[in-house]
Amino acid sequence: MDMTVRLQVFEGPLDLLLHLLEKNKVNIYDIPIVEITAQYLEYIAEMKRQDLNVVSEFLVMAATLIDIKSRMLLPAKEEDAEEEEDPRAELVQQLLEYKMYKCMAYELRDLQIDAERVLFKEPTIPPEIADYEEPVDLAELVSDVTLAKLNDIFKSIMKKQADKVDPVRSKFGKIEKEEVSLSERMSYLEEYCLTHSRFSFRNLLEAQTGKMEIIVTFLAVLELMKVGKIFISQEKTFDDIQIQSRIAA
Amino acid sequence: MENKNYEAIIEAILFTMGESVELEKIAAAIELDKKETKAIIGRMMEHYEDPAIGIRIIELDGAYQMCTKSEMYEYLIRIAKQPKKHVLTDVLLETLSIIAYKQPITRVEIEKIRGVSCDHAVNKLVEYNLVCELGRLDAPGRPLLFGTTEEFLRSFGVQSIDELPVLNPVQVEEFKQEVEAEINLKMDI
Amino acid sequence: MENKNYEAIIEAILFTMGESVELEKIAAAIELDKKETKAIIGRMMEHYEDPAIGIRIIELDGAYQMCTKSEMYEYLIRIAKQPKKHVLTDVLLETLSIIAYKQPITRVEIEKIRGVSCDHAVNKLVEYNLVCELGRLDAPGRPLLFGTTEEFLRSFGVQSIDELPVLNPVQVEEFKQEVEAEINLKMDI
Repeated sequence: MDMTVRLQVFEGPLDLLLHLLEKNKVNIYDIPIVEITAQYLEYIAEMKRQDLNVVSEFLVMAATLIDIKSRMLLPAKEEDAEEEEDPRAELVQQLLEYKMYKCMAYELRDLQIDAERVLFKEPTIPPEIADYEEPVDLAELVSDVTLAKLNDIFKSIMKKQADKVDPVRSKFGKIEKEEVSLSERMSYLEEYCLTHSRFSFRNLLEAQTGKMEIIVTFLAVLELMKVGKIFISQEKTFDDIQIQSRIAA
Repeated sequence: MENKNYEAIIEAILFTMGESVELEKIAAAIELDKKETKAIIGRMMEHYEDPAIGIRIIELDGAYQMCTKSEMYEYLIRIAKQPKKHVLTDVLLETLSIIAYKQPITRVEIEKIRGVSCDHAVNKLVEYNLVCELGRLDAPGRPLLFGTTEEFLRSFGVQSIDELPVLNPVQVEEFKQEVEAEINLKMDI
Repeated sequence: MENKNYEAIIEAILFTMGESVELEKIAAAIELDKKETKAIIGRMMEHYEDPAIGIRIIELDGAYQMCTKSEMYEYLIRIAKQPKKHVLTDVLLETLSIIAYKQPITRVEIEKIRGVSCDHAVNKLVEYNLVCELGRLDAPGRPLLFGTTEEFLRSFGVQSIDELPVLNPVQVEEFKQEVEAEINLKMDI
């Protein structure tokens, strides 16, 4: 699908936006926000099908566009229409700045092409001179750096590390395809209920192999309870929970 | 010792070292002050522009380096090997141009301009020695500050970052006027 | 093209090659025959004897090489002798502290902690003999492991790395967080 190829060209939301403006041959200062928003959303809807990770960066811009669109659709009050800033102003500024650097990037590329035609020379230091080596004076180099300072530096780096890491989210690991689905678990439980009119919640969980299975099974129990397909009871706090099937065999 | 021989010494130094040599070091070697040394090198640079000479001296942020003239390239490449160069993708170039014009700059500021995260690009540029850390910003989290290197100047053939092509002053002005006319916007670029 | 520009090309070739280049190759590059080329180089050699020029061309067995005149040696030594400005920058200090406390450690691990390439910093620290290679990690790619040197201990006045100011508070905190996170995940039904 040619969409795939085209989508990968965009370096980011601003890049995509600039592309849309150029494609529509519209002025950057007078963005037809309604059309552009629609087109932008179309693109990211297509993207979503490809790679959710990439899309996240584009979604913020989508929200901004929609916000601008809604603000522009609102009728401006007569009296303050003059002073009121165009809702697009900030976006225009951002687009302009981005476009400027994109433009400078091309200039840099030209400079680089010229500069590549210049060759340098490896040092050819005669051995008599090369053999002479000024030793690094470590005492002077280290001079006022103390161990305590080194320790402080290390601590602040490690602290920065810890700050960076969201203690909860960092443990989530990669988002993987859910291996046990809730609906799957539910139908499994329903089937089980057909043959077992009463069973232990603890035994049920113990029969599960992984953490994910336990969690999903637990959710399935809650769900079936809600729809009234099972009934649960517990004698005392911390006692085993008994599950009763309400599904007729 | 007359001036002429200073030139010979500087020539020998720049030739031998191959790499860039700071003005300070050259001045110390020839036992002249920096100003005098700079003047001599300036004269040499002019003299080297003679088309009968195939090499030239370039200035890089207060250091000097000898290199071939670009007109010689087509002949040179028949014998000499082109040093391995890094291919700069659009992302890398965009990031590099932001760093070049806005240095010192943090990752977050770059991301704000590009609208996308830039970790990978910045790391690659550091790896290619086009960008380096300039220290940390005195702000919460003490983020790293980045700037361009001497290798950047060399690779793009500019003497110093002040010599980078100007951010199209004409265009900026045009933009501003248009905008002011159209939506009464205050531009701050 | 007149003679003069042949000289410029030959100059650029000999300069950038640094080593000796065979007459044949030079002739091929400038598209002249060997005899003519040799004549041009001969004239250049003469011209280079001018004391205002610091380099010369020497002939070695049918090949030519550009080199500095020996009269220039004393100045070259002065350049070499000039103590390089060695400074432990923030980047170096941060990298050093990570290596000191986390040794043996690979480049990749250092980069992970600092969030930016560290090749340059590690190389500098190795050059300063504060850090050395400790071998290779038994992992894919067999990356180099780095640690601090005896010089490091001497410079900081400690007997062994065990004497480094305790990092336990930091580590303990790390472990605590890990354990807590672990516990939070345990299902407690």
